[in-house]
Amino acid sequence: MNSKVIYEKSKGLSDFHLSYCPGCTHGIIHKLVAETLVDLDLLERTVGISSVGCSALNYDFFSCDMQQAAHGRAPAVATGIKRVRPDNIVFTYQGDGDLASIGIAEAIHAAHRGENITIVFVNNAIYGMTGGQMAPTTLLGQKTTTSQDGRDAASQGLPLRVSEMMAQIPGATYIERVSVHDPKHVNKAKKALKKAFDIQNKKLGFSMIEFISTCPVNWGINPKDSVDWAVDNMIPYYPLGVYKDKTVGEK
Amino acid sequence: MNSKVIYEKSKGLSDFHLSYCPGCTHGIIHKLVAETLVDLDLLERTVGISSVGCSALNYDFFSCDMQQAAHGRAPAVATGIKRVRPDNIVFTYQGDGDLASIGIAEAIHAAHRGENITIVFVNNAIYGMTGGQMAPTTLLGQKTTTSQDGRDAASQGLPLRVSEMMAQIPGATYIERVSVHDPKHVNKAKKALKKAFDIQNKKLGFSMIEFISTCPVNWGINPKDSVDWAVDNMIPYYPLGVYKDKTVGEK
Amino acid sequence: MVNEKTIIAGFGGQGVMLMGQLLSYVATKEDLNTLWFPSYGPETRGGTANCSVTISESNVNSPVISTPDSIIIMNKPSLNKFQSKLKKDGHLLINSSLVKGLDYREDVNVYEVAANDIALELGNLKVANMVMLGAYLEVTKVFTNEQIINIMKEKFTGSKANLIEMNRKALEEGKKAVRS
Amino acid sequence: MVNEKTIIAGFGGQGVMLMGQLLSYVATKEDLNTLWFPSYGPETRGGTANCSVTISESNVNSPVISTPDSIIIMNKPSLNKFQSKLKKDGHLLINSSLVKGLDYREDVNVYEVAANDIALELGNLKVANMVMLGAYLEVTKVFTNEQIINIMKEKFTGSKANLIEMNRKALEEGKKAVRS
Amino acid sequence: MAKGRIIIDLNRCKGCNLCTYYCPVHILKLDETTTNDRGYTPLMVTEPEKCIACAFCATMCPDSVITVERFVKEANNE
Amino acid sequence: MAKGRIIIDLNRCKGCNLCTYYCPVHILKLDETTTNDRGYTPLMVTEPEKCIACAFCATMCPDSVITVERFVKEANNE
Amino acid sequence: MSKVLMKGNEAMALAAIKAGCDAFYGYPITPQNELPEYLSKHMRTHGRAFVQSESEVAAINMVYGAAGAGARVMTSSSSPGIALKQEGITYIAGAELPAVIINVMRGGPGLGGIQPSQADYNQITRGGGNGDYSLYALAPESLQETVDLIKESFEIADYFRNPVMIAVDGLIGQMMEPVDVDREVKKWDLKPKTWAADGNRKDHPKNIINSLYLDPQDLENHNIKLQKKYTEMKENHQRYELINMENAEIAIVAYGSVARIARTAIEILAEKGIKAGIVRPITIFPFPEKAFKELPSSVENLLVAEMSMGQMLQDVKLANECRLPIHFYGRVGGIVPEAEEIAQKVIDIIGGQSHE
Amino acid sequence: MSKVLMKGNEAMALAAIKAGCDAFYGYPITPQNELPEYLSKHMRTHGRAFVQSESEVAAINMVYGAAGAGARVMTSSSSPGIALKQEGITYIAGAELPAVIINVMRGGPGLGGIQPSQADYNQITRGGGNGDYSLYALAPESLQETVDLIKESFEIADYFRNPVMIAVDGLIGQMMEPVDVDREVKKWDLKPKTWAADGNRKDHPKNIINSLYLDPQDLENHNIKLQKKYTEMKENHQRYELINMENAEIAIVAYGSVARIARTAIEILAEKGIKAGIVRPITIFPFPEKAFKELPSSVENLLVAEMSMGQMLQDVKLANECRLPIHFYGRVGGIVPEAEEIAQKVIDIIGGQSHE
Ligand SMILES: Cc1ncc(C[n+]2csc(CCOP(=O)(O)OP(=O)(O)O)c2C)c(N)n1
Ligand SMILES: Cc1ncc(C[n+]2csc(CCOP(=O)(O)OP(=O)(O)O)c2C)c(N)n1
Ligand code: SF4
Ligand code: SF4
Ligand code: SF4
Ligand code: SF4
Ligand code: SF4
Ligand code: SF4
Ligand SMILES: [Mg+2]
Ligand SMILES: [Mg+2]
Repeated sequence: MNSKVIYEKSKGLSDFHLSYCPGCTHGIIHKLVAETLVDLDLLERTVGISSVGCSALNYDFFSCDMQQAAHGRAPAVATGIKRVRPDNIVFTYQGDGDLASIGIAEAIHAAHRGENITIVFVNNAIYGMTGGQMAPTTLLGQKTTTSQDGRDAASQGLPLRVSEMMAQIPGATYIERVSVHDPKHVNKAKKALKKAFDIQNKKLGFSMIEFISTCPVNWGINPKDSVDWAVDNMIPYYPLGVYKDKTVGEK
Repeated sequence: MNSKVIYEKSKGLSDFHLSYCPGCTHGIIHKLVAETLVDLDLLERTVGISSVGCSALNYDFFSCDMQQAAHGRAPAVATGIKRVRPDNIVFTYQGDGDLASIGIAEAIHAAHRGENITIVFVNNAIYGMTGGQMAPTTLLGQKTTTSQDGRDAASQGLPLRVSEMMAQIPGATYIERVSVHDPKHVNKAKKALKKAFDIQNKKLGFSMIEFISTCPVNWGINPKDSVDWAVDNMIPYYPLGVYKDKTVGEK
Repeated sequence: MVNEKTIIAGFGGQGVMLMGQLLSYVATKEDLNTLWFPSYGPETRGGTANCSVTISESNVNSPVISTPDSIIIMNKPSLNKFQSKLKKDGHLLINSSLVKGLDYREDVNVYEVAANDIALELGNLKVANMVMLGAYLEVTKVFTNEQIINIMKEKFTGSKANLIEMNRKALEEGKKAVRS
Repeated sequence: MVNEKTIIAGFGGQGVMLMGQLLSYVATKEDLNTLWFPSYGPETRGGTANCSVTISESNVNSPVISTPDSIIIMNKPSLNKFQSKLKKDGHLLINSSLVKGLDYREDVNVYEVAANDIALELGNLKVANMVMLGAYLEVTKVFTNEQIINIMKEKFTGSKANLIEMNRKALEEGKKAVRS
Repeated sequence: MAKGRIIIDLNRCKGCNLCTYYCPVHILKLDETTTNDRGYTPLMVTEPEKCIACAFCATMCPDSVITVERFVKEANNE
Repeated sequence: MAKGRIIIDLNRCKGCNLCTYYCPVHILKLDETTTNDRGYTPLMVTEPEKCIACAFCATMCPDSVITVERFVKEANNE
Repeated sequence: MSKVLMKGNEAMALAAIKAGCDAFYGYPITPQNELPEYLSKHMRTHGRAFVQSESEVAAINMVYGAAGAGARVMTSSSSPGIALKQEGITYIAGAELPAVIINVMRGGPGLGGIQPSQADYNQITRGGGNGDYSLYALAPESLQETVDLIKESFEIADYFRNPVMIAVDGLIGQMMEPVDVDREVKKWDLKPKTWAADGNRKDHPKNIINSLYLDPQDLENHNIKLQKKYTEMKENHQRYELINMENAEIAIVAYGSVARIARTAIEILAEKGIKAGIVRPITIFPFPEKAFKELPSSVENLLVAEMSMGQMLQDVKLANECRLPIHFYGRVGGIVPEAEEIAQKVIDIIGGQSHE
Repeated sequence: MSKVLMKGNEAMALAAIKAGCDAFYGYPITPQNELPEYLSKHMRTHGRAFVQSESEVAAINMVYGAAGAGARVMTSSSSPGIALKQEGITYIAGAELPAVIINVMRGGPGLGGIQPSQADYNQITRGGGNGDYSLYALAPESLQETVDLIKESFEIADYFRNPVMIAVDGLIGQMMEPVDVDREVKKWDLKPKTWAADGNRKDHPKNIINSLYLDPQDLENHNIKLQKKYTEMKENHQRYELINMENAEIAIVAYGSVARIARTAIEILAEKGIKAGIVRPITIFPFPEKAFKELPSSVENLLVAEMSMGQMLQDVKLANECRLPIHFYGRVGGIVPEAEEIAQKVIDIIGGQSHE
């Protein structure tokens, strides 16, 4: 009997071992980005921007050109590149600390200017890299090293919904929130990424895909339970779906 | 015949002459803030934050304690104060360059944390202080010194609607957009301010009042025509109204 | 050898900066060295403004003029600020429409020009600066009116071009005001 | 005079840091000077980790231990990294469950302890570190098991308190492993 | 008859003309015959007797130049 | 009969157990008898013959450890 | 009080609480995370303020706000985070506000690494922000000294109305040592903060906190006033320690962790019969120039040892005033020099092998 | 080409266009606004990129991006804006990217004022960001020199793969002078940017732009490599001018606008029979130490004149190596010293009236 490879490591990924903890869904998201760039045949003219977070080292993981950006500033770096290389594909890969906290201004203004870039936004409701501090997206009651009794609305506010907020920006073209908690959603997430990169390739403007992701280590639960926790706790507060799509005629 | 004073310079203002250009509506907004603080009897325990913009010098104009903040950082300064003086009233006074451009992160995160402060946001669709550069709120086609052929969507994006965006922040309590283009609207604007400061006084959280304002000098039209220009051009794109009011039971 | 150092001072909006720039433009055209430098008062808006212009055949060094050869004073506060700097026997040109009732130094040449009044007569208050500039040219002879007008023709395009005739008249009236 | 310099090295997750900290806690309690210092490998996640512990009656100066008196090696990469630093006649304690087939220096005292295996026998792989610590205490005699257990009682509260008994056994087994 | 009157703090006025536009009875204009200490052409009232004390002018003045008084008839006329 | 098979890149595996959970036919588990070069307990297949080549395991593996092959019947059976 | 074993970052946090710090505003960054983490838990129980800000920029501006309102306030970060705070720091200095800023230095430039370093010496002592201003900068070598100086730094900041920088490296942040957190520290003679814009108009007339002076003469006067303060620091508040200087042939100049390592180095050298001393700057601004005037005539060489490419060298050269030959030994990027390396360098120098 | 009268800010903008600057990213701030304003209009017509960024922080990170992609890129700002860029600048230096940064200095600290100043000397020459890095920093005195140096600075930046800072003050930004914008400047020997992460994988293997080195040994090696570059700058690329030095009794050390004022001062002094020369640093990093070795023996005193509280003094002291007495004259906060003041200071010194 002969056989056909139906799934293998993407050519969009290098041979480096990913630096993520076992079972961290950052890895799944990396695969999707890599596969999408390969599928759309964009890899050779893509520049990716690593941000600061657990994914800081992913300049080694993607097999396209990469720049490592200062914490929160990836969309500015992407703007800098895209404006001088308008025919390239430029994406940023940013965590929720990076994008929603220190870098919210840069994300908003890239959208505001309608920069023709794609943001891959990984929301794991925590600062993974620095050991589990509270993020703007940390849920109420969630324990982190800087909300040790659980996030408390009175002193720490209510979790920020980034896609909802960014969808209000007139300059943004496409914003969707996805999850990678099972194969079906992984495939849906990939479709979203494809749409985003396709929009960029067609020069239709700014796109952002928000991924609900896990942090088994800092959440203190195993990888599978982490996925379940994301489904049970994060998705209700961060509903999946398309938040903005100017390509279907919406203003 | 006797007489009764029905309108006079507010005690909330010092005797300094305002540094604004003739007919600039910054002055009207100052009066409203001052009057509101007096009416609600808050002046003695208020700290105001001057930002960087034409209003940078207003630490001299209000008769309460004042701090001058770095460009865009007034909400952070306000947070710093309010957290150590929770019983004081703390407000920021910020232009659209200050708040919507360099300071958008600080504004968003003050709202996100639900800081119990009030932001007075003066949107005049331009950088007044520095000589008329484009602001995030500059309208499409509007000429400024950095959009000399008029703001162009393709390279400069679509104008940012700040109140709409901030209304999406779960932590914010009250957000309204007002205008001061005639006595009726001035009075409405004052009501909005009163509501905002009242919310703060009752410790109900974050409030922001966005004012549609003019910049006769950098718009290059006289004060009255400026007011008309604001009505004809700004208000259609920046509709007046309450964008968020958690005090009426909305989530 | 040409070596003229002039300070021009007034309210923001009186066209003080332009007067100086025109001189520097002409100087550049004539292949002279020149340096124009503006200064605004501490008031953010509607305050005082002044500029320094040096025109010289040799290199211009310090951009700051400590001892001007001439000063053109367009409003009251400027007189107090700059009069003392003027070199002995220098030219003090005063917009006497606005500067009234003040004392002048005795060791300098004073020229009072009712520039605002003259400009209003010409039909546009805005050209008061050109009236003063005309007076200045008459006194110092650095350049001719024609040289100024030629530069204006280069620089003023579009709607501003229509104003050139008015400016020519203003320069002329200024000259007259000090000639008489 | 007590003056013990120890380096403990292994994978992140093997409890290497805790071993060192426990020694420093006891030292502090005994009014000795002590300094504990951690170091993580360049890998962000799941890489190697080590800590240095100095216990001394006199002041502790350099936090960096150039020539340790003892080293506790919990995994293969650490042996290569630290073996050469050990002082002549120093103690080299090896977790021989994981470190196999490598060469040891001849001028030091080598103690092989199958810590993982012993821990698994005790029912919890996690206490492999305590097995090694027990062995270390037996060899160096800096402190007694009891001193370590007392500190654990102070520091381990809540659910962790239940593990103390297991740790006591692990320490004991570690001692035995090098005694025999 | 005037319902009230306005008092103008001349040196604060910047001659911006906003108040004049909003006065419903059109009795305000700039006094072109003079300039104030800061070089501005200040406000003047043309027909004070027409003032209805609506305070629109004062409300719209950015520089708090205008004080508005309303005449009140007293019970016992002192 | 197996519809396909998976190939495990043992040294990339981190033993996270995600794939095992998603395998619809429950034929994946960690091989507790060994550790790979980086200290992890790697994946193994218990009953390869049950594999339906759904690629769920590979899809969910964060570390691209798993290659999935589907068996194809050829027209002329070489 | 008896000593407790604490991690540097936590000891620093506790020291701030003991000093009456009213508020902490900061943003996570390695290797100082245990500091805000500790405070996130403990400030609230003490009724104090803790905010994890959205960024370092926000943090330092929150500090500016609280300091202006008269509170005792602290922030901490590590090298790139401190770079982001430069505008805020110059505002705080310009507005003459007291604040304590901790920099747990790591390797640079850029994102660099996360291991210990002293490569922010210039950033700290020359001011990375705009304008003529200085921070009072303390560089302790042990946890006990760190705790003591942090406690005193709130007093110093209030006294000078100036930001105080605590310059430590990742070693001090991460190490554990026994400390007595209740040791008495010097109390400075402090006046009530009548200048604070604290929204308390019943007690005082309107207060303004500001660094804007549009009139150049005002700004020059303001600068002259600031400069007097820095001169006062330089003249009367240099701090340093001279170690083992009697008959020393060479003085090692080292601060912070490197000074500790140098202590071991001079022991090694003593065993070899070489007499080496240490000049240990405790303030790096003002730099302890006076220490160099006090060196015994036996000292024939200076060796500057740093975890940087030689940033302190300039200050040593200036203080030395061309008297003694100066040598340099530096390790960077997170590599901590070993005592043996420093000792060897001394041996090379004395044997005439090395010239900077 | 004939000269045209231009405002400094606009001349700088045009110089960048002439130098083939592909992109400008900046945020408005006085007194440099005409620079971005000019470019907002003219970059597009040249098919180049112009973005008014949301902040200085964004601007410098856009510069980082474009530089990493191999473009010639520039930003400009003024003092507090430069303070905000410190993190971005250290990243650019750390990742070894070429970029041109203009600082049109104004008075500080904090918001300060908007008048001319040189109070960012430390910020520029000592690096306000974290880590061991340096900028190549040029300080022209006239518009012609500014234009020439900006044009060359793109070459220098590319050559060293290092940011170049153009340090001018508000005077140069605001003044108008005739300039020839087409004057030839030195072309440096440049290699193709094969290192650029420009998304052009057809020409080269994958490129990475990065300043993160988690392994301390890698980071130390990287630092040693960087340091070699700075040493090369110091050894071979100091720039300065010695003016009127023959038989001079005193040398005035001054850069930028102050050097021009000093030129007038020495004329005034010459009239009084006093021979004064000028040491004019053109690079402030590397500081022109060599100039001081070339001073004639007639020079008996040095006078440092600056628009700061004396930030350049340290470099002069270091370069002077304790040879000559050093005096200082500084004005700050936007006050520009007059030639007469400097001349008077010289007279006082020569008469023995002044000691720093
Ligand atoms: C200017 C600056 N501030 C702070 C840090 C420290 N830091 C590194 S990663 C990180 C947060 C990462 O969290 P997130 O973006 O959510 O990514 P994750 O690790 O969760 O994927 C922080 C605060 C830094 N490197 N630089
Ligand atoms: C860090 C920093 N960047 C830039 C500036 C320059 N600046 C001063 S005011 C201003 C914009 C003001 O515009 P806006 O906030 O809209 O206020 P307006 O003057 O229009 O009322 C800018 C960019 C500054 N002072 N500080
Ligand atoms: S710390 Fe969390 S987010 Fe980071 S790699 Fe580990 S599991 Fe993933
Ligand atoms: S510049 Fe514009 S906003 Fe500023 S004071 Fe003048 S009119 Fe008002
Ligand atoms: S109060 Fe009313 S009627 Fe009287 S002047 Fe003012 S606007 Fe006119
Ligand atoms: S609105 Fe006020 S400032 Fe304007 S003209 Fe009227 S009184 Fe004067
Ligand atoms: S391909 Fe499907 S059936 Fe086969 S091992 Fe993977 S998950 Fe199980
Ligand atoms: S999901 Fe991947 S890494 Fe995790 S156990 Fe399975 S094969 Fe190994
Ligand atoms: Mg995260
Ligand atoms: Mg504005």
